[in-house]
Amino acid sequence: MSVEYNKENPMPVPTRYFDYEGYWKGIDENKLTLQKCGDCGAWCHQPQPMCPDCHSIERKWEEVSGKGTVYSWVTYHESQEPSFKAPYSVVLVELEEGMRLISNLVDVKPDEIEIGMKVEVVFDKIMDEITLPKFKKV
Amino acid sequence: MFDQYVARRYRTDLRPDPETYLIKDKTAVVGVGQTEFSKGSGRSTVQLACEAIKAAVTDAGLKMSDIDGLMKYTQDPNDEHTLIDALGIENLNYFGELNHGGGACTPSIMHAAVAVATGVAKYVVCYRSLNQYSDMRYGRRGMAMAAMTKPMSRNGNDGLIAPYGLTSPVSWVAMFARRYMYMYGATREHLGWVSISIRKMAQNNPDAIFYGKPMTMEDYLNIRMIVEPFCLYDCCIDVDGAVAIIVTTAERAKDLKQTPAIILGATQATASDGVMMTSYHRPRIERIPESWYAGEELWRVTGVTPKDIDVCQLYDAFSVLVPAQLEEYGFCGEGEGADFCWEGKRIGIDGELPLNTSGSLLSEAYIHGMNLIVEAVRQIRGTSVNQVKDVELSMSTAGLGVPTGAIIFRR
Amino acid sequence: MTFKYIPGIPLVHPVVDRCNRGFWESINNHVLSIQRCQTCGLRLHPPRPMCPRCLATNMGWEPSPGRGVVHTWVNFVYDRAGYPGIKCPYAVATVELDEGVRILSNIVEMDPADVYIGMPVEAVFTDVNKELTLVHFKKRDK
Amino acid sequence: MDFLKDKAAIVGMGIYKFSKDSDLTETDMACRSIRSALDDAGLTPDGIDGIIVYAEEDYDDIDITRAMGIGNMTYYGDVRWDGGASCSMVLRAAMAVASGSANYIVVVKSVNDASLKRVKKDWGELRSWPAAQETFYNPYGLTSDDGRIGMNVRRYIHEHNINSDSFGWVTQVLRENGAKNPNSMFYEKPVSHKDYLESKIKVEPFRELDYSCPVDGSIAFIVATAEKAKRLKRRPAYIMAGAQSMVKGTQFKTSYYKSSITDLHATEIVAKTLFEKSGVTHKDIDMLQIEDEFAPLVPMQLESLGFCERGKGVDFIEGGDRISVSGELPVNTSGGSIGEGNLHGMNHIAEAVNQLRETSTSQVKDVEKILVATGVFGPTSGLILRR
Repeated sequence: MSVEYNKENPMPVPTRYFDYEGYWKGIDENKLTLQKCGDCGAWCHQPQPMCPDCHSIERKWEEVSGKGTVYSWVTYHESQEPSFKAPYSVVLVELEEGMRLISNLVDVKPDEIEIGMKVEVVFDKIMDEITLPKFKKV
Repeated sequence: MFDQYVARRYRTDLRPDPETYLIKDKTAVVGVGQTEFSKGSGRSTVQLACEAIKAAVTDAGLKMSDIDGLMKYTQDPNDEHTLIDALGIENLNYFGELNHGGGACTPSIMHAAVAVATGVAKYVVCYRSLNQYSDMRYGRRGMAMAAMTKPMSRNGNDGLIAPYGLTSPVSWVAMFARRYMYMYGATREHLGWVSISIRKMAQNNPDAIFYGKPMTMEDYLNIRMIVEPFCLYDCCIDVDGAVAIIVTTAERAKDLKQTPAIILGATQATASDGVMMTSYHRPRIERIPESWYAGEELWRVTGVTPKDIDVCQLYDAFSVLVPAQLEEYGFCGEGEGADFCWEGKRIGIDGELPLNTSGSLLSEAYIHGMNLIVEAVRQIRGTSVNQVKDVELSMSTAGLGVPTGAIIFRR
Repeated sequence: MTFKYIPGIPLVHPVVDRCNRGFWESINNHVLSIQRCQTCGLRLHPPRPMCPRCLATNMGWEPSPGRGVVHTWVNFVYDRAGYPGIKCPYAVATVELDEGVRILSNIVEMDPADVYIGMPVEAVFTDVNKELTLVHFKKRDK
Repeated sequence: MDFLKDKAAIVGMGIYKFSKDSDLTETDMACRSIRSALDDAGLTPDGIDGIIVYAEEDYDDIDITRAMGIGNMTYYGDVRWDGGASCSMVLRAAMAVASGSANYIVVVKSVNDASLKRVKKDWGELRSWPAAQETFYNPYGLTSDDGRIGMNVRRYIHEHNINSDSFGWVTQVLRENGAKNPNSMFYEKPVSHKDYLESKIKVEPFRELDYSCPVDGSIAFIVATAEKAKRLKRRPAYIMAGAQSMVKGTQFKTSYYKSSITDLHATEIVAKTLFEKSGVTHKDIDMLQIEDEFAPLVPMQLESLGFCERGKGVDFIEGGDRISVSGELPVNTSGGSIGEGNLHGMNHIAEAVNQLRETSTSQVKDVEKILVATGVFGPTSGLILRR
């Protein structure tokens, strides 16, 4: 694992709230589902209540391939939050479909990370009620 | 002897020359939009804001890409990033905030007008979106509970108020109301007539929460007390909903779809020794010096007088604020406001000063005052459900007990 | 009908900062103190960091006998509008002290419905819990 | 011609000294810096009829006016977004006086960034906007500004094949400037490029000496019309142009969703607007006071502001000569956020005023026009000030 937690400290809890509910519902089923406009079909991440292209409020959630590349990354050598053990890395992944999302890598050491590295999604159940989509090297 | 610091007085010699007052006749409201007002919207406040803005853009006959400015309430949690990302607006040349809750409503139109008049932006949207009923409810017990774990305010002043249980806006204004009623002999019936007259207006407005629910004096006097001297019907209604208003120059307004509501004047005002809704330390707390000053400035820069106003929307989060503003804005003399509203004739649709013609905050919806401005604009367009005849000047005021403001539209 | 706290529900605790510390420390010792500018002598409440009359920042504290009259008041009758930690009905009032400043507090030891504007009152101190002491006011004879 | 050009000026300035622990509330420091600014301009609270404050401090505008006995005001408002706000605040004041809404406007920012005891975060669901967006960052440990901006800087290093050691030249120059400035947290404490290379890595790609220095302090300005400015006692700093920008796809410091995450798109727009509205060109600008929350932001802005080509920012700062006080384009002559202290860009504006008044501790000769830009990766704002 690339990120280890001090679970006795409070962990950030995902916000399941109106516009984000669909995203986390997909994660519950171990699916990476992102928002797509119900009218014009444009992808959108992060979720928005209105389509920026056609201003429709129809939304649907569609599973994506989960494949992508590392677009950028940082490594925390000093932890800023007690719940995360340093060092750990955070990556920005660009999916095949073109959207980007922030995540962690699993089973990759910080000094092995490279921009352009091919990755795919895995689901990490970090606590009873929290599963996070993370990425592993392919 | 009241050895309090003496408030600095209004001095016209210190004011900018009205000749330099830029926004007069040069700016206008060209689009208004709103969502439904409900007890439970079932969607996020971002979505409500987007829907209202989209409606306003459509109303004006603009494209979303024309918008390059947003004017936000500090209390509105929907930030500009989130909105422009959802609305697909490429860039904002102007963004800013206004504090003090409902005190921000007409001032946000004024700031937007300044932005377009000075050429900083072309089309500025002012908005307010809230799930006041279903989520963050100001008057509700939950807010007081939340305050137990977190300090209500960022500074030390609230610590001098909150531990005594004075934790809700209704009680902050009730303090004022008690003093007002004591000084001028106003009774509960006087306040009742304010609520009844405004409720009557809502009977023609299908958007109003109290549409189809008229009220008699008996209803008013028998409803439960909340914080004495206020009963339930003295208080505005918490709802979910959003309102958006678009401001541009009068020049651009000519080419747009709607009859523009030209801004004749808009002012903002604070007064000495103000504290957010609890300015109890002034020499006279039964007066509202912010509203008085906003009025003085408004009459000065526009050159009109209270007599010239054809229809007015007074911020009525609580009934007592209507007579208080009638006095401060000079529609009647000191202490005469309550009598002005008696039986509702003078403030009715055919009265000398038709007030709050949509049902306003007491009977339509509490969108922090933004819905009052929409109604003021409709009166200029001639599209109100309680249309006053031949409206030339339509006025609206902002939340008071806090820094406030007022605006006059003309045809 | 006298003023009562409901056990188990904590009160809103004041945010004590450098500006109002003198007030709260003094209340803890059962003394009501009013801020006073040491340069021009202006008395101020609520506390402020700077004197609005002379812009000096050397503010001091002066004990007050705590006598005054009710300037305005409200009665929390509907329990859902009140603070959950205080039993409804309860009265909140601003008291105009003899020194010429107003202070906000509860009126205790009487039926809240009987409070009236101009009622003479005097300060009493209530140790709410280990951490919090508040100044309250009760009716006094003229 | 642009309506606002040269219509308003900064006529007074007050600084409450920077420290690691002010032992004062933010309100208190704000009042003290305003008092100095009034003295500086030769005004009293009686004349003030407007105020612009920062939206996220522990005071409201009326807390300040109450404390200072300022009476009726006719223009006031808030601006949010850290550094992105500072130039916006001055712009908004200029709009107010130019539109006849008020005479003398106070612009103030006061922070206890260094001493503030941060409340331990309660990581419950953040159900209010925009905090809800944090749901996409916090669970992965991306909880701080350095990590969030580091993500963009890493990509910048990658796209232009940069040796990140070069960023050290920024730190060296800014600390050199700060070492001459008695208000600086690093007065008489310069560092060398070698010190930079030896400083430890905190959040990769940032070294410790890439960071700006959080402080307690406050800065206030008084803005009035150019006409009134002429009658006051200090040499006015005229506002030739002001600009704000917030672009799609850039959240606050987490700008990951645009086609390029290394373009400072908002900075580009601010620069374009500033040059258009002021009518000046890059050549006319004598120095820059620009955002430096982290050292790499300096070369990135040099590019986006148009002072060098894309990807050539690092060449510009190499060796530090060209951006030093004696260089062709001096940058952050008070030390800026890295060399003086991070007052969110307010100190950058203050230094511009000092340079125009010829009262800087790193005075450059014959300064006529200065470009100030604050905020990156999110809301951005800028000013061109002239003598």
